[in-house]
Amino acid sequence: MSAKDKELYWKLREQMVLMRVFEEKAGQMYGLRKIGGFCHLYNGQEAVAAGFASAMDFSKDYVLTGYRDHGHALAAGMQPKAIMAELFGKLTGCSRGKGGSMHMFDAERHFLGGNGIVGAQIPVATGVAFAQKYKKTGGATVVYFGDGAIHQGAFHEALNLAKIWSLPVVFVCENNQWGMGTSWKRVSAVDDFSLMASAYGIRGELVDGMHVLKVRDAAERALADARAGKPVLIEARTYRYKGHSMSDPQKYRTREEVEEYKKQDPILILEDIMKAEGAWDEAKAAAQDAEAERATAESVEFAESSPEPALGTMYEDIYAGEPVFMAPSGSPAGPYEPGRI
Amino acid sequence: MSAKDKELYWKLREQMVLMRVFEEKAGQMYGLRKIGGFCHLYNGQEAVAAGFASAMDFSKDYVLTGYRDHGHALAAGMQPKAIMAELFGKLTGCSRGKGGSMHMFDAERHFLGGNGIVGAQIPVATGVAFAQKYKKTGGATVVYFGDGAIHQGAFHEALNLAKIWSLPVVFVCENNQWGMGTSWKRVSAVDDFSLMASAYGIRGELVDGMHVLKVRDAAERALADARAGKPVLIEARTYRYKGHSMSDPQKYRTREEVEEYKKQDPILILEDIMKAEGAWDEAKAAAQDAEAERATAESVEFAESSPEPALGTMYEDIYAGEPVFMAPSGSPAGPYEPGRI
Amino acid sequence: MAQLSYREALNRALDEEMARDESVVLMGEEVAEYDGAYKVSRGLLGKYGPERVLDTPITELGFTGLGVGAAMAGLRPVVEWMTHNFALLAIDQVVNEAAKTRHMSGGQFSAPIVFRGPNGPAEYLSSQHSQALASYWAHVPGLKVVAPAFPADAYGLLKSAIRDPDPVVILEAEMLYGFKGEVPDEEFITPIGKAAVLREGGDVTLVSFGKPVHMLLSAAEELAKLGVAAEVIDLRSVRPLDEATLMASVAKTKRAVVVDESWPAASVGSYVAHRIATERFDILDAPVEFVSSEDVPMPYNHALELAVQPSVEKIVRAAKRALYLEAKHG
Amino acid sequence: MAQLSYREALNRALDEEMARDESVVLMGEEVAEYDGAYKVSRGLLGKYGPERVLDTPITELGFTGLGVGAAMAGLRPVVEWMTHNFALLAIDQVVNEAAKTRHMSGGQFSAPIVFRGPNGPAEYLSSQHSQALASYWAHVPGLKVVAPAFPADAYGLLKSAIRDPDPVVILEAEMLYGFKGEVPDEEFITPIGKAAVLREGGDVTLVSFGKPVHMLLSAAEELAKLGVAAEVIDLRSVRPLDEATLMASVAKTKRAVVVDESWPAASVGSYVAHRIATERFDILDAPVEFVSSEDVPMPYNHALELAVQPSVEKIVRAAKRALYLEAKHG
Ligand SMILES: Cc1ncc(C[n+]2csc(CCOP(=O)(O)OP(=O)(O)O)c2C)c(N)n1
Ligand SMILES: Cc1ncc(C[n+]2csc(CCOP(=O)(O)OP(=O)(O)O)c2C)c(N)n1
Ligand SMILES: [Mg+2]
Ligand SMILES: [Mg+2]
Repeated sequence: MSAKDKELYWKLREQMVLMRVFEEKAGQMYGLRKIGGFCHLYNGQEAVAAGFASAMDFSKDYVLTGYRDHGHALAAGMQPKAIMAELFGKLTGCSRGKGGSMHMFDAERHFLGGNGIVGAQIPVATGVAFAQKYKKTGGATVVYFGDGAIHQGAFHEALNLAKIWSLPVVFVCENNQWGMGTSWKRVSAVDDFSLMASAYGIRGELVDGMHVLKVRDAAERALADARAGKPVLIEARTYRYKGHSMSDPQKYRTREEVEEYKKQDPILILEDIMKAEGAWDEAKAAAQDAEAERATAESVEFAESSPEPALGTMYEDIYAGEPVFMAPSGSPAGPYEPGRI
Repeated sequence: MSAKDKELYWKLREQMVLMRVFEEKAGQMYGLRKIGGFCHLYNGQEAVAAGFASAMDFSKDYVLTGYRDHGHALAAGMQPKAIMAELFGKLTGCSRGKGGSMHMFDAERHFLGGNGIVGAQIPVATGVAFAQKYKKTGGATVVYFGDGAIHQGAFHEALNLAKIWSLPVVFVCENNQWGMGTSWKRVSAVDDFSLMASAYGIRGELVDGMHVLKVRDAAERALADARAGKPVLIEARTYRYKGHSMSDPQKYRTREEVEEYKKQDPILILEDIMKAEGAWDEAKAAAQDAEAERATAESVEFAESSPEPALGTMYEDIYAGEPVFMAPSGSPAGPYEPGRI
Repeated sequence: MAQLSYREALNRALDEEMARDESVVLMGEEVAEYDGAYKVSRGLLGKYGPERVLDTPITELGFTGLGVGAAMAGLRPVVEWMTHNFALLAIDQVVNEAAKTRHMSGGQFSAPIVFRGPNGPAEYLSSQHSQALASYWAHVPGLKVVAPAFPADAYGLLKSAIRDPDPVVILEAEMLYGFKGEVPDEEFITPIGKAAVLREGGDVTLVSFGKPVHMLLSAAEELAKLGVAAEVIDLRSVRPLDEATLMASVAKTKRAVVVDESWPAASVGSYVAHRIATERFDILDAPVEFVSSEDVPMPYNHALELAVQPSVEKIVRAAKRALYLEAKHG
Repeated sequence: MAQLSYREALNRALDEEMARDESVVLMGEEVAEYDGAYKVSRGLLGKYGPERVLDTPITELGFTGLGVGAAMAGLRPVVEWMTHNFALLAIDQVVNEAAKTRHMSGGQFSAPIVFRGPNGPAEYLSSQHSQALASYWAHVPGLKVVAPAFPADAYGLLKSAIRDPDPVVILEAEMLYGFKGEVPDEEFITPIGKAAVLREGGDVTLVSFGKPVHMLLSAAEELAKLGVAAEVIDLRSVRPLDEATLMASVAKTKRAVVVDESWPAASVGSYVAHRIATERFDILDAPVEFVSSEDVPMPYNHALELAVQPSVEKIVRAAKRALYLEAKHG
């Protein structure tokens, strides 16, 4: 195998390990009440984010996803520090403590969120692709959504728009087989989402979402199509290890089911391939693991020591320039002044 | 041919002729300003409403459509008088002058409207089918919508629901090839809507919507499937002769295009078949035509001579029992009384 | 008399109404096998089966519209929105269909349906998940809108709503689901459109609906320590509005503080404040005070999100302003 | 100075802004080949081509969301809703995306987009097509909301909206599209958030926005015949609200009539009435009068639909009540 392939393998492993370690830590921090609210972990699905990210060109491509966004944010190259600080609600968080777990953003890394409304990111992403085409940037947009989200009307409307306007967008349904406590099979008319592409005259592809190299291949094909003005629908069949969010007791599935899927863990699958292809290096793997642990620990330290936002920041990041709020307010941050517009 | 077939042919012709004559008259009345607002005529599409209605059992089946609803209302057996009076905004109208052209309703004839929001009737109809199944009535629901409406998210959500819950509903896309001034081809990802059925694991069928017998056959098949819990998507390819509504100058298409379609007029097609099959009777046809004219003229007379609703009726038909309005009002109908709840 | 949580009270109402009337069905995301995202429907699937308790796909517009159609055809659907935030996707079916069905059909059809779910901020959820959307429903003729603050009202109003011949929207509060209170053992219903006077007092009227009602009670306690007797009114129903009870109170106290956890503009709270100012113009001793949430999207940071919302402290200060015990923006 | 119709003024603004800034695109149902359902975009397709003037499928949620994404990625989309009634299908993308993008991203992204189209009743359209939905937008922080009543403001506010770095909703009025008025030939913009005093007077302040502003002017004429000098304020912008201008007027007149063609509860009008009652409590000589549409879905019958809406007669009577020239509900 080529040095380039080898490098790719290690890069993919590095990303997936970082996601895994980061999410485990986020879960711990949630347990310690450093993080609150809904916190949706990505464990088990790492191959999807890593595989796609490896095929993207973040100088011109964009990515959007739902609320299960930590992994995608890391894959886009966002700093663990900025993500963890956001989870802690700190001013140094990527969204200044305004967004929390569901709303990671990074303008520089072309990461457009983080969205809490199931399916809402699909039309928004289609609009990003519209702008890319309009401005002839050569870029494409990748948008992730779940097996639950695919039933939303937003999906249907966006795919039709993408096709008739030949937009450079790749629609990726991360079918982790559960939408909260609902098995995808109970609420889906079809048992292969990639078949839905035919309703929009576009190409559909089902890919093994636990196999990062297969994901990467599919991503490369899809991105090439998208850049040529041919939107694509990918179903990445995967699995989520953790509860839907931190507060999910998971009574709807058996421990055995989860354990079964963990045997096809995306990191293990990649490691097996690396071993089989002679690309494995125990020490290098250990170093990667240690680096992931270090970066994650550093992110916690950073988040911990970062300042809380002042109360007055509640009025920031809403309007550009002079704020234009409606009376009354009379908050601790300072009373509303009639005429302050 | 059997006497029963003959009878059917005449019945179908009777309905289509009545629709045609009624709509021509509605157009005239609009010109005379007896009718206002949006008035969407059905001319050219009569075979769809007539063909389906002939296959339905209105003792247990239901029908819903959009704002282009006069033809469907007549096909369901609604009285021309009640429809025309509604168009005139009179108290004797089927909706007491509240609804107008877009909102015909008839509880007895199982006609659930008449809907002005493009696509909104699709989930509503799916709910009617839900109730039919729940109550084991053996009935099915037929819902019509246009080539424009099919792109709405409501379509997507409803079809998935209908399939997963095995609801007795027939989705009929009346593709009259124009959504206002937009050719369906410009805004549709596919060139055969019946293909979209596969995204919902249901049967799809494209039928010649100008051929009432073919429509009837498709309707019988679809209703049989629906009654067995298998929803169906039908595309009825048809054509609208008039403008989108009365105020449409129709600059988007040529006169020749319209004339071309008029050569395949649904009434003419049926008449040709009747003639070929020896079911034709000139005198009977003339009598049918005359009866349609008479019923329509009567409907105008009825509408004309019917009373205007009193201003106080504005407060009726909103809540059951005692009205519960929010202050202030102070209208000519009588002032709002605080505490009147 | 049993102590029930708000959640249990809603559950009991659903259970009783489903037992009473076969035409009542419950549908929404996660309501069946998962027992509801907030466990309001616990046990109902087991009791009434999958024909009557239905997990929907994530299709707010679709299943809301489906509920409307089922109601038109004779059922009594209860549609659970996982939260009101997501109901923005379904608002067309509520405003343009459910609320207008009776009207557009000249009284021939109706849509006796209940839309319910948590409304308003919970905790640490940022701006898309923390909106108090009462005004979107209260604005619309054809709907009724209730907002129980106590388990007994949650029970009684949900039962009323299910039996109501018109569409009813229920605003529940996630933060109240665990709140316990007395609920009589015998069956009862709470009429829609009647406010409750929770505490009598002659100095100032405190009025709200839903979760902030509990702040009113605490504020009244605080005010009592200052020698101020506050009357506390829980509107319970925001459409229709029980103006009779409200105006009678202000006739007595001559001062009012209206609290609404939504944004200030075009809100239920500002409407109520306007109505009081109009109907009690002649006797008001001070401007009607209005405490709303700040006019900002909800931040995730917890200190910020608390500061954004009405609080006991803000209500007390508003009451003191109304009593001229504190400077205008003290 | 040219006499332009409201429609032509909007068209000129679109045209100039598209010429000025390549990132401005226009999309919506029928905006291109059909020149717009109400002909506001007449000629723009020919001038700017199908890349910049786009006919969308009937997918309000989809193309509104697409516009938001395009705005986040650097364009300046103008999204036309054929009417605001249909925007109920898209409200999630406005409230949960456009209005919150800047906030949720901690200021990193913004959505400089314009949503526009006719709002409020036209004629003979029944209840789904005749709703005045200003309050749904005015409620929401993160948005700006304007409602021009005259061609010059339609022009100036649309230009401002397109250049604004935040999402702006424009409430146009179908019944005004043909209304002609003077529009200066030289380019100008009308700032968002500034009311206009259309007529000065010391006896009573009449205030509204959008179409009913014309009724205020007629009412002021009627009142003048009775010797009453009415001051007429056109808010122009309902979010933000120019409280300075409004309160200065009421400080002078001590009486106010607020008019809003929407339903009364949780409306912009009731909010404005509340604000006046609060800020001018000390000097108001009469309760703030509020004339809204009736609290009913719009009927099709024309006599009924006219009776449902505010009218010059109702406004005059309200002003007379405020001046104690007429009994309370005379
Ligand atoms: C419009 C909307 N409806 C409901 C919810 C509540 N909700 C959050 S996540 C979720 C399940 C989504 O499942 P899926 O799309 O499969 O994504 P996954 O969580 O598996 O990544 C639901 C119902 C929401 N956030 N937005
Ligand atoms: C949600 C919504 N969007 C837009 C409109 C305006 N409108 C009315 S009819 C129509 C075209 C519909 O075309 P199609 O579905 O093909 O039906 P047809 O008129 O051809 O019968 C449009 C855009 C509407 N009434 N509702
Ligand atoms: Mg999932
Ligand atoms: Mg059509």
